[in-house]
Amino acid sequence: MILAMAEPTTTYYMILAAVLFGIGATGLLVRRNPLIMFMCVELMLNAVNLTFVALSNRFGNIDGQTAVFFVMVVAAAEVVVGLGIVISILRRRPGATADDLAELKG
Amino acid sequence: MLDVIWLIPAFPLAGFILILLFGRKLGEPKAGFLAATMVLASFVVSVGTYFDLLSMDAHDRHHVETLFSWVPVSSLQINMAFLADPLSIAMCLFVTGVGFLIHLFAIGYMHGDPKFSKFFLYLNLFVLSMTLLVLGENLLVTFLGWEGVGTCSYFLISFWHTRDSAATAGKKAFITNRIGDWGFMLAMFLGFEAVGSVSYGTLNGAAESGALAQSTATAIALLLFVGAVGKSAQLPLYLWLPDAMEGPTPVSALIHAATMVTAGVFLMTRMNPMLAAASDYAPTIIAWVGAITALFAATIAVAQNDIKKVLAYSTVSQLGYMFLAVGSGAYVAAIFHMVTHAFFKALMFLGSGSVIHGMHEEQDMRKMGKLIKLMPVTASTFIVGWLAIAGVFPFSGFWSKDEILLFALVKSPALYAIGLVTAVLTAFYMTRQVIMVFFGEAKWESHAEEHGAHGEFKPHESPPIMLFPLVVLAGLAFAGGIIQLPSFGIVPEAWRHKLEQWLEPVIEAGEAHITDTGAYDNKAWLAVVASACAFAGIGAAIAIYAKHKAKPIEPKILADAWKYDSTVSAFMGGPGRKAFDAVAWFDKTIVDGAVNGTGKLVQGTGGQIRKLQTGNVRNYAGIVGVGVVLLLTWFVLGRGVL
Amino acid sequence: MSSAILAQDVFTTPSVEWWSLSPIIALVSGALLLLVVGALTPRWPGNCYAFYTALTSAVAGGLAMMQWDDISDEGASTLVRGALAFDTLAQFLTITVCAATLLVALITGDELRRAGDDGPEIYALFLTAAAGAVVMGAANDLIVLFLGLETLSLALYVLAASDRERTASQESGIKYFVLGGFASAFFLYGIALIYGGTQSTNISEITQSFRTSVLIDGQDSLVLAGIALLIVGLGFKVAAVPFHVWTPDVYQGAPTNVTAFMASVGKAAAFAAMLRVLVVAMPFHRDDWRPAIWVLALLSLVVGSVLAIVQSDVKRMLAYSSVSHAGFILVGIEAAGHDAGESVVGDGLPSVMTYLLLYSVLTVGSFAVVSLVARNNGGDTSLAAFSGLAKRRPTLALGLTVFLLAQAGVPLTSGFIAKWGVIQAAVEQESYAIAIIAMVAAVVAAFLYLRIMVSVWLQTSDQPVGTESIPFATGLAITAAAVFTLFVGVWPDWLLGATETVTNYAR
Amino acid sequence: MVRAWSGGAVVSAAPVDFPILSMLVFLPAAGALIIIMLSKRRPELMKLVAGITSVATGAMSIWLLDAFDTQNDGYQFVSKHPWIEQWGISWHLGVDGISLFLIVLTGVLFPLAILGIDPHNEDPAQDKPYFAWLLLLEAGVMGSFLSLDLFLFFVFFEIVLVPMYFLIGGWGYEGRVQAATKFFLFTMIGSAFMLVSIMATVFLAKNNGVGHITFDLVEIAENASFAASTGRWLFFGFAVAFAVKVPIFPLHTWLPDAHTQAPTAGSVVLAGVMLKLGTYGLLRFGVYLFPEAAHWSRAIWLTLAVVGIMYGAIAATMQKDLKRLVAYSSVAHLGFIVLGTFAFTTQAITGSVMQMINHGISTGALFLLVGMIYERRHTRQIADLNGIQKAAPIFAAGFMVVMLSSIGVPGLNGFVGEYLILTGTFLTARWWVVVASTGVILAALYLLWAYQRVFHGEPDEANRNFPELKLKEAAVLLPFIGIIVFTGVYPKPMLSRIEPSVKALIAHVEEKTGFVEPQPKQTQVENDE
Amino acid sequence: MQMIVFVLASLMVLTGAVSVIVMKNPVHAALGLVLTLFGVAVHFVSLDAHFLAAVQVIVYAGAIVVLFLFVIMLLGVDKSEDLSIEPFPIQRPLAIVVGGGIIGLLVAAIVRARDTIAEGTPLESDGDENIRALARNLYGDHVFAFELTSILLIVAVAGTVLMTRKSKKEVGK
Repeated sequence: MILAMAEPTTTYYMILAAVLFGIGATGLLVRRNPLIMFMCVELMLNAVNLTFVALSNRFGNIDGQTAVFFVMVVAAAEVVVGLGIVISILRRRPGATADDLAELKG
Repeated sequence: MLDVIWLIPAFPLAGFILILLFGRKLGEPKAGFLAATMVLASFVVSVGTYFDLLSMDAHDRHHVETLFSWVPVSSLQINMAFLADPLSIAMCLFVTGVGFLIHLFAIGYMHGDPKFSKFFLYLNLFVLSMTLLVLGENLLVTFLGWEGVGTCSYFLISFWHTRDSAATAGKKAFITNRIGDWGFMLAMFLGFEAVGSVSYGTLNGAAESGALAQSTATAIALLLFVGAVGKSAQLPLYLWLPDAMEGPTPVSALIHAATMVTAGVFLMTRMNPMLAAASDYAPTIIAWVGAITALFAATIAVAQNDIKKVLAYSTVSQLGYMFLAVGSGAYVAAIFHMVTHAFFKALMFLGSGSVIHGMHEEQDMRKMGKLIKLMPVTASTFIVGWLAIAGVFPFSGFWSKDEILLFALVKSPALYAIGLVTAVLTAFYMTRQVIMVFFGEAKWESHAEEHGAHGEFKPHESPPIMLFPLVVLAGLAFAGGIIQLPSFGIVPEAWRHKLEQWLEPVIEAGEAHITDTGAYDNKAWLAVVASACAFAGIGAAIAIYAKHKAKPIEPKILADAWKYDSTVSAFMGGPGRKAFDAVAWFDKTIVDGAVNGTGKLVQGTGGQIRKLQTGNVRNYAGIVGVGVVLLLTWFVLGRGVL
Repeated sequence: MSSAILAQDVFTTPSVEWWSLSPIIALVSGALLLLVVGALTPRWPGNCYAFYTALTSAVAGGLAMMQWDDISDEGASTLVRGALAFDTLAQFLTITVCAATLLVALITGDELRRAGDDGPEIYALFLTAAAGAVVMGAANDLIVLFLGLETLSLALYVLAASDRERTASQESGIKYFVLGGFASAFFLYGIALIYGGTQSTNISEITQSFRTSVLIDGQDSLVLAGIALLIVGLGFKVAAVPFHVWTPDVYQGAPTNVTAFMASVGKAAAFAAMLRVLVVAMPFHRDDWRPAIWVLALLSLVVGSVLAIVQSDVKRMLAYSSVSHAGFILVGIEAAGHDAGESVVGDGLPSVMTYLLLYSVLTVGSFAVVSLVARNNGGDTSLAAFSGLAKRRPTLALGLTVFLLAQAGVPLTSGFIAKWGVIQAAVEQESYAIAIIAMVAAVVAAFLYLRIMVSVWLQTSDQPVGTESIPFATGLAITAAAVFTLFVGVWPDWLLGATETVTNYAR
Repeated sequence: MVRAWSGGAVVSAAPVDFPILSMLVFLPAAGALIIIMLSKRRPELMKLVAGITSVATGAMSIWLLDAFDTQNDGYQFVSKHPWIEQWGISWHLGVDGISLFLIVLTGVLFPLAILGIDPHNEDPAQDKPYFAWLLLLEAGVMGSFLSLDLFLFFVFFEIVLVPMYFLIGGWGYEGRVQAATKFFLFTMIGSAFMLVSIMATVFLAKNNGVGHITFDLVEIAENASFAASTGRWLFFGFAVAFAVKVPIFPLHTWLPDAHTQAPTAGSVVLAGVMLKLGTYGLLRFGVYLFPEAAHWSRAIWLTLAVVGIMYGAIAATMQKDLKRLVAYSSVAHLGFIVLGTFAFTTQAITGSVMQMINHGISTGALFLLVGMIYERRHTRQIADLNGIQKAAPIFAAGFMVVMLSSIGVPGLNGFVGEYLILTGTFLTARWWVVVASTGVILAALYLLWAYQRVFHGEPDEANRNFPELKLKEAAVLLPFIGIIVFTGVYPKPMLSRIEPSVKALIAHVEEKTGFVEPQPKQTQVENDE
Repeated sequence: MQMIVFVLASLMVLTGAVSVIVMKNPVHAALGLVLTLFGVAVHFVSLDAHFLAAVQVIVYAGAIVVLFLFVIMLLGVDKSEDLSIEPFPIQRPLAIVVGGGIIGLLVAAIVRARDTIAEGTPLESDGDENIRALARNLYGDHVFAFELTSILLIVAVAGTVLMTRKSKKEVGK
């Protein structure tokens, strides 16, 4: 078991995070459902969290974890507000996707 | 009297202002008399000045009267100053003298014209400018007068401006003159650069003392000659003069025969030391231009039917004579001919005016004839003028023309030959004119109705006020020769070369000395030859037009003035105008187009870029993403890894 | 054992400098009070909410001004364990934000009461947003900065969507939210990477770490990537091309008073944050980020002005013009980048701060006029709605003209001083190219302001429209803004003297 | 003499405690403010206030003419107060021979334009903004001519655009908005370069001799010494702005539009004084500030000037719109002024300064007359006009005099300036003069041709009853003609005031560059008095 | 051992993430998100961030995702979105480029810095030490940030209230 031998270094975690971040970004560009777009943002935030934790572990410095704590708060708040806005919109025009909201342009 | 020479221009100026203010109130004929009086006054002053100078020793006859500093800028100091010396006073005498007579004539001639007073306004302004021109102590004052007379002639030619031909003629005269002025101005600049002044004293002094490089002197002389060519209607700029006949006849007499057109000759004489200091080819050029113009114009005059056109071309031709003289170094002769010409040509113009007046504004000689019966005074005086210009002994023209030919022969036989031919032609076409107008059968009867003359039409003699000047001028035209009699046996010593002695201090530098040439020894013979030519011309004309011995030789080409004028105007109206239009097009399309195009371009770009702003949030995210990638590329690859 | 634990547990709570924090506290407590009381009491009569809000922000601003002298006496410092910077840079931003909030509050009241849904929440949001903005300007810790940014942003998302009468408002809200979340994720990741490179999120410590450690090129690629992402996050907020995409839509869709708030407070705070991050925290990488800023400035200037002149809706025009203004401010930051972190620095920083204050006032004034005109034309903000304004309301037209001329940078208006400042800073650093580009872009943009002025002064409305009513509060705001604009234009000395001091910020 | 420009310049020779120059700027501005305050229901008041203030300003400027010390070649009546100390900017006004007559011209033109020209507002309420803008314009122009501080100058230089924009756009003819916008943006592009250049000048001057940040023109000009290449770049920045304003070919295309579309008063002021901002700027801020660069680049300028002379004249000849024709003639005339400016001889520059005034007078008057024609016939098309001289001889006479002065006939003002320019330029740039002086012919061509088409001939139905010059119009026209004739016959008072400052300027150039003003060989022969 | 955990957890994370962006049905996407969150939590554990791991599960998987699902149900937007059609042809390639670019560049940066990245003494994670340390840090150095979050939450609350409060018109209906 080569896998058993090797220790995953911080770099591994960061690379994973980077990939996760990228996927999130890609998702935001391809999905039309606003809710799923939010989820993609969540993915990106999680990537950030992972990076923070990995680094904090590497440095032996708790700041990173504290940062994650705040990120979670922010994420929660964002979702709440975002969903609030989405609700108020979809109330008026049910089933609207991001593409449908394009009155303002030019 | 010398220190008040400023009165000479001052009087016409006063007249101008008075008429400007009260002209309408004065009306006819008071305005006319006012104007005439003013000119008479300055004539009187001139005479007074003349005697003052006369009382002086010959070489002190040079007085500068400075009024005020005109254009003073550091090294350039130009005064409004007048120069009283033999030349300027001689000019003043005949300008104001002849001017006065023509004013009188005009009072009669312009009778009934709605713009009577305005006419005299212009005339006084003209006399003012002309006196400034001749009295100027420096080139700039002269130029002031120079342009002034040009402007006045513009006013007067287009005096009847509702006639398109008149308006056009006036414009043409002004612009053509401007071409000459260009040379005049450059001459002034060059002069200032060379000697730091434009006053005649300094310029000529430098020329005499040799302080002036020959090349510079040549350039100045020739540039001034360009100006002279414009003003004195020489080839190639003579075009405006024949058209100038659109003006009232007194104007033609005063401006386009007696005074203004001779300004060129005056200028060259004034600057004769410069010409002397110039390279030899300079005077030669002048002489040839003069000679060719003389011949050229004479040939044209042969085939003209407009009574004034004939005189106009003959004026051009006679001016050519004067330049021939100038070029030959015969400044005295030039001035002499200028004066005599002023007499007889003014006389004939006024005569023609009287005829036109009598013929109810008819100018076509083919519709005249036999007028000697109806207007005896006009006719007889005109005949005096005719004999004078034809150069018949002892009329004034004979003396002046003879002297010019003498110098021309010394200069070059070719020039002399041209001079003779011109003399023949002159005699010929003048005789032709006299016959057509005053003799032969009366053709005007058949044309009666054309003159809108109700009932039976009859040309009439002009009023005395018009005839008086004719008579006086006739006298002068006959006796004018005495001011410069040659040294012939019969002529008393005391009477010989009066004018030459008078002008001597001014022209000593430039005057050619011919006393020891072969031509001078045989000048008696030359006189004979000249007279012979005159009679030949007269005889031929009589044979053809009176006796009808032969068909008139009046080829179309001559009637059309060798098509020169038409060619030039064709060029101006054709290619010239096209070129101008091209520039206007370039400005509108290219230059302005570029400016407006830039504006369009910016807006167009905006219109394109704004297509990116689709309004779709995912596209926006994409654009942001691209931005991210680019930034990362710069930082990570650009600054980091690589 | 237990003693050890106890010993370990001995933990000193950080000292909190309440006085220095007072502006923020004033804003927040004002918001809380409003929420609580507002929830308990029936709707307040007249314009009370608005004036209350205005008063609160006035108090906050006043406190900041009072603290000004303390700072100039004792020099810059940091608060609560280096979380916040206490320097004139922060104070000036605080004052700017409060001034803008005050004006916005004044126009908000009339806006809402017309719509008939006046209520405490919106004002509370304005105040909290202002607090967030202030924090952004003062943050000495990237996390704090991020939290401030989020406070501001979340409030703005909601406010943008707050007019539920118009779908445009909601559309703008959702767009702003989605893209904002996207951008803040990048910003956050940037913080993480910086943390990876420097082991800290605290700006003082970050600079310290650079000062101690020798930088080998590329070795700190984490930091570099981090800077890139931070620029993305802030560039989004300041609407720098290409992160400006949201601006036109949101500015146009959001209620006009909110737009005014975004354009003034939002921009100012974001730019202040940018100064903190780039100039204060990253002076050692100035040669890395300056070129990037240069390009952003160029793009913003060109795209902003070029797109502005092809618009037909005034709010949208102003949105794009705000983009090109952002470009101008970036020119100032670029200039500051030449000598960032050195003991003696040029005018870059001061010029930016000056610009922020002047532009905030200007833009609020402009949007105030727009709101009145739009109200009179049934919410229509197209250019046509403005034609003939001079005939109907000369005073209003005059006010608008002042603001537009100022935005165009015509002398004797504050806008000229602002532009002159940044360009001067750029020229001082010999970056002539961007200076000239900026001026030329300004000319292009000038065409836009001319267009508006033409329809205001030289055209007459084709269909008959009523005369704009000028409510007291809004009128007051417009007058104040206009007077300020002209006053500064004629006598800017005091302002420049003040901004000059921002160069000695907390390090 | 050089010191007079530096040290000596700051202390006025005839110190007046009354801040006359500041008043020249503030009085019109104040008038504008008052008008804005006034109720628009009292239109008659507007003109009254405007008239009073502008006349008062004009009176002060004329008093200046009298109080001006002809011996002093420095700046006089200087008023200097710190303004924006943070940036080393001060309110620094001063007048010398070069600016004096431009000030007077401004002071005289505006009252005439305000009182003499009726804006024809169908809605009397429009009078209010009209007069307010005019007065603001006057303040701006005055400021530009007076300011001796780069910042201050730029402020005024820019500020004048605004009133002019509104005057053209608000009271102009069919294509007014487009023309106004073109004018505004075109000039702004130019000033964009100047602004950057000003700043660069200040900073570079700080490190090259001045030692501190200051925008003071005199201080920089006297103490700063730029490297040749630097100076040239800086000069270029200024030059662009001024070249647009003059305008110099090929940057002139805004001018015909602006002039043609502007209301009469606008055109008069535009041609009369605003174009001079460019030529004046070239002297004051180009040659004085960057002698080396200016002298180095003179060939380009001379050539452009000559091109402008010919080009403008030819383009003018072909115009169908009388006003446009006059506008193009301005391009030609200003070509002469530029020619003289870059000849670097006392005569030429003095001539240029004088020609600035002459052009202001004669072209201003021409626009005035064209405006009268438009009022009467509501057309500017030459084709629609004919035979006016018969219908209105006095009007025609007036036009004739002005036209002759514009052609440059001796005895009228136009000639003296032109002659000085050409004769002075001949010393340094002979061949340019040879070409340029043909412009004199062309001037006669296009003006006389236009005159013939408009005034000569038999008037048709439309023009038969062309109204004669009214008394009021005559009252406006007379001052112009008076100045035209007087300065033509007796220019000394003017020249004697201009010359010292010009001499000082040339001395400054000589000091800063190797250049030595060429003097004609003075061979004083006889002249026996 | 560590490695195996890492690989498995990473698989969870990536599978979840991918499913979020490819699942037609929002509900499935949400579930994918849950999977990712759990994976991240596992990583937290293996990185000795026990407290955060717990919070991750409770707050994220617990609260947030539930909130998502709730809204999905509430608004009935659970009808699946047709991913086969893309109105903007450029969009998907663009997405790939952007996503790939971001990943590539970030990875490049990370790899470049792998050797120079500082290394400190690992935090002792036995017992409640992690929580204590976190608490000290939170209420010590980051106390201001902590207080700030409260403001953030106020905004969230007020905002949501404002958003969901019926406007006059809607009340009228």
